[in-house]
Amino acid sequence: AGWWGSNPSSDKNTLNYAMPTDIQTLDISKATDQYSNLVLGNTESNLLRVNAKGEPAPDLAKSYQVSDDGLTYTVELRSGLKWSDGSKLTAQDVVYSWQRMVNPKTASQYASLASGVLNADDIMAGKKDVSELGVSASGNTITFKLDHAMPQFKYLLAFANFAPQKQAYVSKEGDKYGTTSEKQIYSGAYKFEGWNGTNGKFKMVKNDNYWDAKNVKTKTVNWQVVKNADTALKLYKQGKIDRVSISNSPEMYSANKNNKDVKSTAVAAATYLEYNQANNAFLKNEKIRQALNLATNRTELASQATGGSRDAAQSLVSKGLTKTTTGEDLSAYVKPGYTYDKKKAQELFKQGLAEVNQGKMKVTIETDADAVISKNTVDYIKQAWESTFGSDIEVTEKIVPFKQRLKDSQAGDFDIVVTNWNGDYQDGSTFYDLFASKDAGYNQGRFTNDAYFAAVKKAETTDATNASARQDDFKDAEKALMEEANINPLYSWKASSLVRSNVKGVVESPVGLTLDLTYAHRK
Amino acid sequence: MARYILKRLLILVLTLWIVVTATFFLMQILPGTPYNNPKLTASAIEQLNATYGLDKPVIVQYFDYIVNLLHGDMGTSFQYQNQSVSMLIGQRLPISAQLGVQALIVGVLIGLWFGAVSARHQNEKLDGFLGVISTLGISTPSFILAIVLLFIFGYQLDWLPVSGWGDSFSQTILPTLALAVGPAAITTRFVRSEMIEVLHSDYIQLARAKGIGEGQVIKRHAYRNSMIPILTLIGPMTANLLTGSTLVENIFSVPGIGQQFVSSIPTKDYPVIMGTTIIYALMLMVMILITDILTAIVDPRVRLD
Amino acid sequence: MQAPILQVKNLSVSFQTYAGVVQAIRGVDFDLKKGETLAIVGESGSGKSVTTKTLLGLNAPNASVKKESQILLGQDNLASYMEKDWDQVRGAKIAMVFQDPMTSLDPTMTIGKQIAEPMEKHLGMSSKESEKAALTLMKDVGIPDAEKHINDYPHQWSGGMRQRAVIAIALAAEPDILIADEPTTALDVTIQAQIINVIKAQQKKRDMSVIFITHDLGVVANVADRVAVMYAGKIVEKGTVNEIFYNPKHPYTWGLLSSMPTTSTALGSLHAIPGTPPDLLYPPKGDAFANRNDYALDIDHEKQPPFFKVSDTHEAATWLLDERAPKVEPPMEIQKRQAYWRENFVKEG
Amino acid sequence: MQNPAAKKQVAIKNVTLTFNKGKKNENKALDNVSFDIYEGETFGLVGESGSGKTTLGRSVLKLYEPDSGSITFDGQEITRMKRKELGDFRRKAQMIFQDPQASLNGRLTVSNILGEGLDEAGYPKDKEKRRKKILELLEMVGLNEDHASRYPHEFSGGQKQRIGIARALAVKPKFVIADEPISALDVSVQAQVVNLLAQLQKDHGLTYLFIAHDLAMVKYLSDRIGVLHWGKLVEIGTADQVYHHALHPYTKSLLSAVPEPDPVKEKAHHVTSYDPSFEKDGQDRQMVEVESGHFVLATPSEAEKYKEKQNEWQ
Amino acid sequence: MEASQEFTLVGIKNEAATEKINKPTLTFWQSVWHRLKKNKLAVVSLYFLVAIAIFALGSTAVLSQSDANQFNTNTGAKYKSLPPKSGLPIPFWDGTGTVLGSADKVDVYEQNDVKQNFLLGTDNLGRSLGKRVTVGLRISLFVALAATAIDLIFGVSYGLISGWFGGWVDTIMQRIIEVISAIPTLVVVTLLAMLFGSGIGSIILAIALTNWVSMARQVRNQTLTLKERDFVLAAKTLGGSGPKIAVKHLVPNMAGTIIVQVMMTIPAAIMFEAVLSAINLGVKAPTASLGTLIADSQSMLQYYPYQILIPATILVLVSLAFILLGDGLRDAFDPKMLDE
Ligand SMILES: Nc1ncnc2c1ncn2[C@@H]1O[C@H](COP(=O)(O)OP(=O)(O)OP(=O)(O)O)[C@@H](O)[C@H]1O
Ligand SMILES: Nc1ncnc2c1ncn2[C@@H]1O[C@H](COP(=O)(O)OP(=O)(O)OP(=O)(O)O)[C@@H](O)[C@H]1O
Ligand SMILES: [Mg+2]
Ligand SMILES: [Mg+2]
Repeated sequence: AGWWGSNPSSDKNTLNYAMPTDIQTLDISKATDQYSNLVLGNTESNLLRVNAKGEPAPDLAKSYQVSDDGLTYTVELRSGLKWSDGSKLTAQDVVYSWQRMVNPKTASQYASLASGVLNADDIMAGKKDVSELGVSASGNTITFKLDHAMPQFKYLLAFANFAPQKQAYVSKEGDKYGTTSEKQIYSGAYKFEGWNGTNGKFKMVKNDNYWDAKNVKTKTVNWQVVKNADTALKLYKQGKIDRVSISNSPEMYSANKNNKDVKSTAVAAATYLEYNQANNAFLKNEKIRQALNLATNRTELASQATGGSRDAAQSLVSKGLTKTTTGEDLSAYVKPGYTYDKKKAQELFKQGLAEVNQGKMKVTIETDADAVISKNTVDYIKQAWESTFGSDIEVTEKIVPFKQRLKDSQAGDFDIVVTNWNGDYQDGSTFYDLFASKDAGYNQGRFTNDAYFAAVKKAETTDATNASARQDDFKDAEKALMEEANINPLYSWKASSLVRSNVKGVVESPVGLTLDLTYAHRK
Repeated sequence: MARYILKRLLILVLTLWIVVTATFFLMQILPGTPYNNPKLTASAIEQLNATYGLDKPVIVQYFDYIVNLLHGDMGTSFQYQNQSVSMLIGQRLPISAQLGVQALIVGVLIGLWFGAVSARHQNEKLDGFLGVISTLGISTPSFILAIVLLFIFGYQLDWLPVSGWGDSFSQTILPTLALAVGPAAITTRFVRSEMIEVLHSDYIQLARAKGIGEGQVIKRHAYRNSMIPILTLIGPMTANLLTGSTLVENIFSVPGIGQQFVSSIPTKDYPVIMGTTIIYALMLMVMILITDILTAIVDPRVRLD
Repeated sequence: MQAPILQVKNLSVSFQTYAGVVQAIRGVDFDLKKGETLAIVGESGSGKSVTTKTLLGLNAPNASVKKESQILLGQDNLASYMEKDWDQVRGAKIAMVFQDPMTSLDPTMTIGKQIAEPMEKHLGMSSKESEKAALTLMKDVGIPDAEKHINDYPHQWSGGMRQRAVIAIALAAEPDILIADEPTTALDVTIQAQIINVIKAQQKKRDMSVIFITHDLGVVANVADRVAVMYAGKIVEKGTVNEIFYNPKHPYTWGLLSSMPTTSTALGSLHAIPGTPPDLLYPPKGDAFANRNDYALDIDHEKQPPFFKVSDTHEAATWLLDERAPKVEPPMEIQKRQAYWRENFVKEG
Repeated sequence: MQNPAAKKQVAIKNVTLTFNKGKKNENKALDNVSFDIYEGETFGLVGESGSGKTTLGRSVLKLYEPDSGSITFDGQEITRMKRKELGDFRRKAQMIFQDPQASLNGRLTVSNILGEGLDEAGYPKDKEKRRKKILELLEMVGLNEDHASRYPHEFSGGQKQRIGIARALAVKPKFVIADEPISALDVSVQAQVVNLLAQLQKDHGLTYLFIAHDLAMVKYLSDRIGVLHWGKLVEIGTADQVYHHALHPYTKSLLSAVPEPDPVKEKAHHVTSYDPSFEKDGQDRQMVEVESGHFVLATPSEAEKYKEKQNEWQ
Repeated sequence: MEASQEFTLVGIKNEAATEKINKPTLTFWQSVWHRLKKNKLAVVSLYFLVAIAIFALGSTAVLSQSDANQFNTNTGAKYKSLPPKSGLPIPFWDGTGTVLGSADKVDVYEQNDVKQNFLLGTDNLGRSLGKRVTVGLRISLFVALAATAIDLIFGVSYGLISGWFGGWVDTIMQRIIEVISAIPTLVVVTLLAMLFGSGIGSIILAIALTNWVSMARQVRNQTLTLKERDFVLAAKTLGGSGPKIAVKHLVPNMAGTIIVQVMMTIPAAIMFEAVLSAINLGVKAPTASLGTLIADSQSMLQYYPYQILIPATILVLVSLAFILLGDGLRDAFDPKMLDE
């Protein structure tokens, strides 16, 4: 190391980071990918900001109140807020951003997140005007009116896509809005600079107009796009970047997991198999599904196929998403007891096959081709099941591009599909709502499980404002899910990274803004 | 000459139109929507389709596309929201072009040198050695070579930077090398056989009979005659470079057009796919046209008509 | 008598090929005097080209010249020359005109430059001088409007014109010897006549010696002072042009002369040499011509004949000239020619 | 020499043929050519390279389509032949090619090459019969059984040419076009082939269109000779008429350029040069019969001059 | 008296001998083989390819495709990524390697308590790399040969038709070729592969559809020259029909061109299969081809280089052999050296 420049890992004023893909847009309403959101999250501020404890705390907001029925949120802005160009940041900017998000003309792919705010769905469908959205400003106060209680709503107030936008600026830039770092103004701790729309080197520079600028210690955060994970690792080892993910491949994880800089954080993501219970005769059979679940050795899977870079699943909800009222990890609290039992699996499978009476079970398992791990996973499952059930089963792998998998899943055009679900906020419902009913958008296997549906419904309605009752509802839901073997949870994600030990104050979250550098600095 | 070029340009435009049409309709058959978000609902997709005009009949979309294309507008990327395809390509093309041109120049120069040496030492050890080397160069796909170079010079020896573009010239060395080996190998083989043929020709015999010395014979007569046909190779080599660069750019994280093409395939970002295809086809055809014109300029026998 | 300017003694050349060793030239002797034209005739593959290319050291890389071969140009033995020595000879002392004018010129260089090249090299001319000299030379070999065409490229010219250009190149450095290897075979008879005239005129003007290779006896009759007849890598008969045409001694020469119809040959009376030439990969042990020779003696099939002297200037390699050999009647056509010989030449001599 | 009662085998009338018509490199290879070939004769065709000899020969065999004019064979117009008639015609008219190397498919053995002709002639497939027939053909051209299983590249030029002749003879043709059959051959074997052609004509009553560069050979072999220049026939006559009493300046120049293997004559030889520019003076020229059977391309006034000259000789 | 007997006139002793050919008869293929033999590299390549072919074919009897996908799902990481072990003390082939995360060289087999020796090691799921490479080679060769066969049939027919008919038929057919070759092959191949979905069939089709162009071009050019050759005219004057002449005269005389072209197409197809795999359009997992083996182990380069270097080397060697053989054949078929 050191051949190509000095070691930057000791400069107190700067931090250096890398991201694995290009940024796609700086349009606040349109950003969908993790890294555009990462940039926006660090350069734009929202009403709230998730703190190190995982709780939304006031940022642009001075304070906020929730009505008892959970249907009205009232937020008061700090005074004297400014955009990076020096202009005033007002409550109207917040309202505009929400309106812009749901405006069909904007064509935001994330518009549905606002669903639940009064009239949002109708506006998105073009039935009502944006001005009728349940978000309004008066003076320094913004009022949100909801259709129904949404325990997760406070997280939306911290969500990058809802950060304030200045209408005058947006309309001035028109088509060019958010296409380069020059075509955006910033309300966060940093201003974004040096991005021309496609390049891979840019930086965040301290925003002196940020309300809390005096507590922002870092002057510059340098960023570069490094697509090759091995390259990024090398850059870390050369001291050129301060953080690098090692979960990219099982080998990379194994090779570095003992490094003293390793830091693992939860990721609100889980991988599970969906069984198509609508049109596959075998998978309609509960015994067969149970047998398949029992034949899945999740610990071995996590170790062999992911090399330990993922944790074996114990429930649908991912590990580390959020805590229960007693401070326990939700996933540990709700776990229904998935096990590996080869004998019982074989037994159940025999019975199931007899019930179906269509001879050998031929089944296709579909996944997308994005990562080595996905491929390893289906290879493992195929081998595991075939070695458990012998010639009674024939598993075919179908590895398709991401888009194709999405389409097949949504159209129900699959037997078994490997689904990776990334939660949107730190609440169990981000997982349980997936299968809220037989026709719920993400119940792609189209299963019916009345006990489960009832439990989830209860959590969203009766118990919406009662946290401890809700977590018990979730526990019931998990149990119902396991009993009927509607899905097969495989593993829960975690992000393992090497992190420069002299960098302090970074806030990492399992969802949303995964890396918050607002108060990050080098010691 | 002017008429010829005009005629060729007309054919070029016609071919381009067929290419555009073919890819456009091919795109329509491909599965999936161009939106990236798994969280989109069916109604939201409908909404989006309406916004992007994807709900119109295909034929109307096609004509819209052609009309826009004639105005130099290749549409807006789905993946890079709001970014116009022309801008995306405009920013990335120079990078790929630099890489491609560097590789082509390095490759062709090496090839000319090796080929000439090989031909002059025909059937000697050196010739055999260069022959094996160049064959090896042809039989190694550039992405495998890229991986090997990366492994040796990047990871093991730590001599050269392993990724990126635009910070230092040293970053361009490995990707250029990975791409240059193909052209170098092809040129070597071609120059060798061409030169051997020329050295056996009657006019070289006559030149030798003049007594101007073997060096002069080679310099004044053999070189030029065996170099001219190399021009015809540039077209196909450009095509190979385009293919190779997509993967090589990916491996070395070069933010070029090839990398973008590869990433636009799984996301079905078809404005980008189409734009890239058009640009590729255009570059290829222009390259062939240029080499044809160059050939006519340097070779007195060739007349354009 | 004048000493010859070139003497070839016992020249043997063989080629290494995939199939084996081809003994293309098997002991050739001849000499060339100043200002004379020696014609070499013989059928395809008999070694005419190899012989002359050897004189310029231009043989293919797979050729090897036997050690005892001698090519004496003045005092120098060219047969022992190394590659670098040849440059003094080529173009300057011996120059060559090749058979096919369509392919003999560099297609990418102007004709003027190609003519000027040997002048610059051997006569030390500047490029200006050489251009002027090239122009003069072009006029000499009968290129009309030379000024207009000096910067033309070869493809713009017809075959006859190109052959003139090739001749101009050969003459450029004022060589002592000009070798013309079938310079007219690829051309029409009318153009052939013109080219022959050009060569003859230039030879006279420059007092050059010419080796003229052809397989057309008509051309030989026109250009030659002396003639060497080759067969299967050897010279079988040599003599002055009249001796060869009117008093030939070798049955192969007989065959050649009588297989060409003249305007008066009646249908059905044309003599044909039977069979095909030998394969030089497997040279026969006796006379190579024996198994096509109606006049072959038993010994011809066993032993190669030596040269027998007919006159000071005339030799032939055939056992028929041995005193032990039976008298034979040559073909009718030859008898006619010999009659003409006796009438017109013997008396004078 | 010419027997007026003899039957016309081939009649060529006003044939014009243009290559690459309408393109930049348009080339009028034949321009209003007319002449007849009588049964049993040898018609010699001479002219410089590119004058259209090959084109003419191939047109007669229906390998090229003329733009205008007619070619009849045995009274039948060949351009209008139907499939079956064409099959018959193919068997009656055959060709011998200039380059013996190129005219034989190097991938076939001699017996296969000859067999192809037999197939087309509908010869029975019986193996033994076929072998005998092939042997017969080989012997006809002076080759033997040994050669039947060999490939063309193993033969010398003269032998190859004789194989080509045997192939043509396999279908028992009546009319043979020999397109420079000897110009690629060595002097010593040219006579073999020429003698063979003469012999075959005698034995089988063949009619020849003999195309050659070598005027001496043409004279030796032909009954009548036509001289072609730039796609136009400039002179036709018996061999003697054309040779000894050439009238057209082109014919004269051509004859004067032919070298003779006779040093005394040759050294005194004078070549007449020919200025072709008058051919392009725009005047209309027709074939004029200056003497029985002797035609020259001329304007009426030129014709008068030619006739005068003709009379002088007589 | 002996001497006078020698001088008796005997003429041509043996009539037949005048036309006798001394050389032994060599068929076209014999003479090609004869010349090919002079090119050592080509001969070595030929033997190598024959060996590879025998190996690939022979292995089908003992090793099925699914055998190569087998591994034990319940042994944790025990069999994962074992280095090649020959059982002999050969460096780099003795089962020693570093365990990820440490720098020491150890006998990984011993450490993991593995009794079996894997000649080429195992992959990241613990599957035998030897088996996977064997099957991969088989599949890659199959893909290449099948694609080339389609190519051959289609390209040759296309070229023959275009060249033989000439005129406007030729013009149109050539324009089509021009359009196709104006689109870079990668674009065509990816679009096609996306259209057909991944899998052996579609890869074969995608490769074949892009590669036939150069075959068609070559065949057309050959047809154009050959159809003017005298022996074709001779066949015409004998009354042969178009297709008959094509089969009997044209194709055999193009054999050299076609074979050389095939020798170039096969490695191109093998490489394209690999390129397709590298962008996830390769054969269906878990089936291995050389391409997927290379693509899938790209991330392994730093950790277990043998996993990518072994299939890559085999791919390069096979391509190399085909190209060298092609070179040899081209010289062996050289018309300048043939027929004389
Ligand atoms: N490079 C070579 N390798 C092998 N054999 C050769 C080579 N060059 C010439 N020969 C052989 O040498 C012999 C003499 O060839 P040469 O060219 O001198 O004949 P030639 O008399 O000039 O014939 P032509 O009239 O055809 O020009 C021939 O048998 C020929 O095959
Ligand atoms: N297939 C063809 N396409 C275009 N032009 C042709 C073709 N064949 C011949 N020509 C041209 O037609 C003219 C007559 O050619 P042809 O071959 O008939 O002459 P030739 O008298 O046989 O000449 P040679 O003595 O050289 O054989 C020439 O200018 C030639 O270039
Ligand atoms: Mg010669
Ligand atoms: Mg001709």
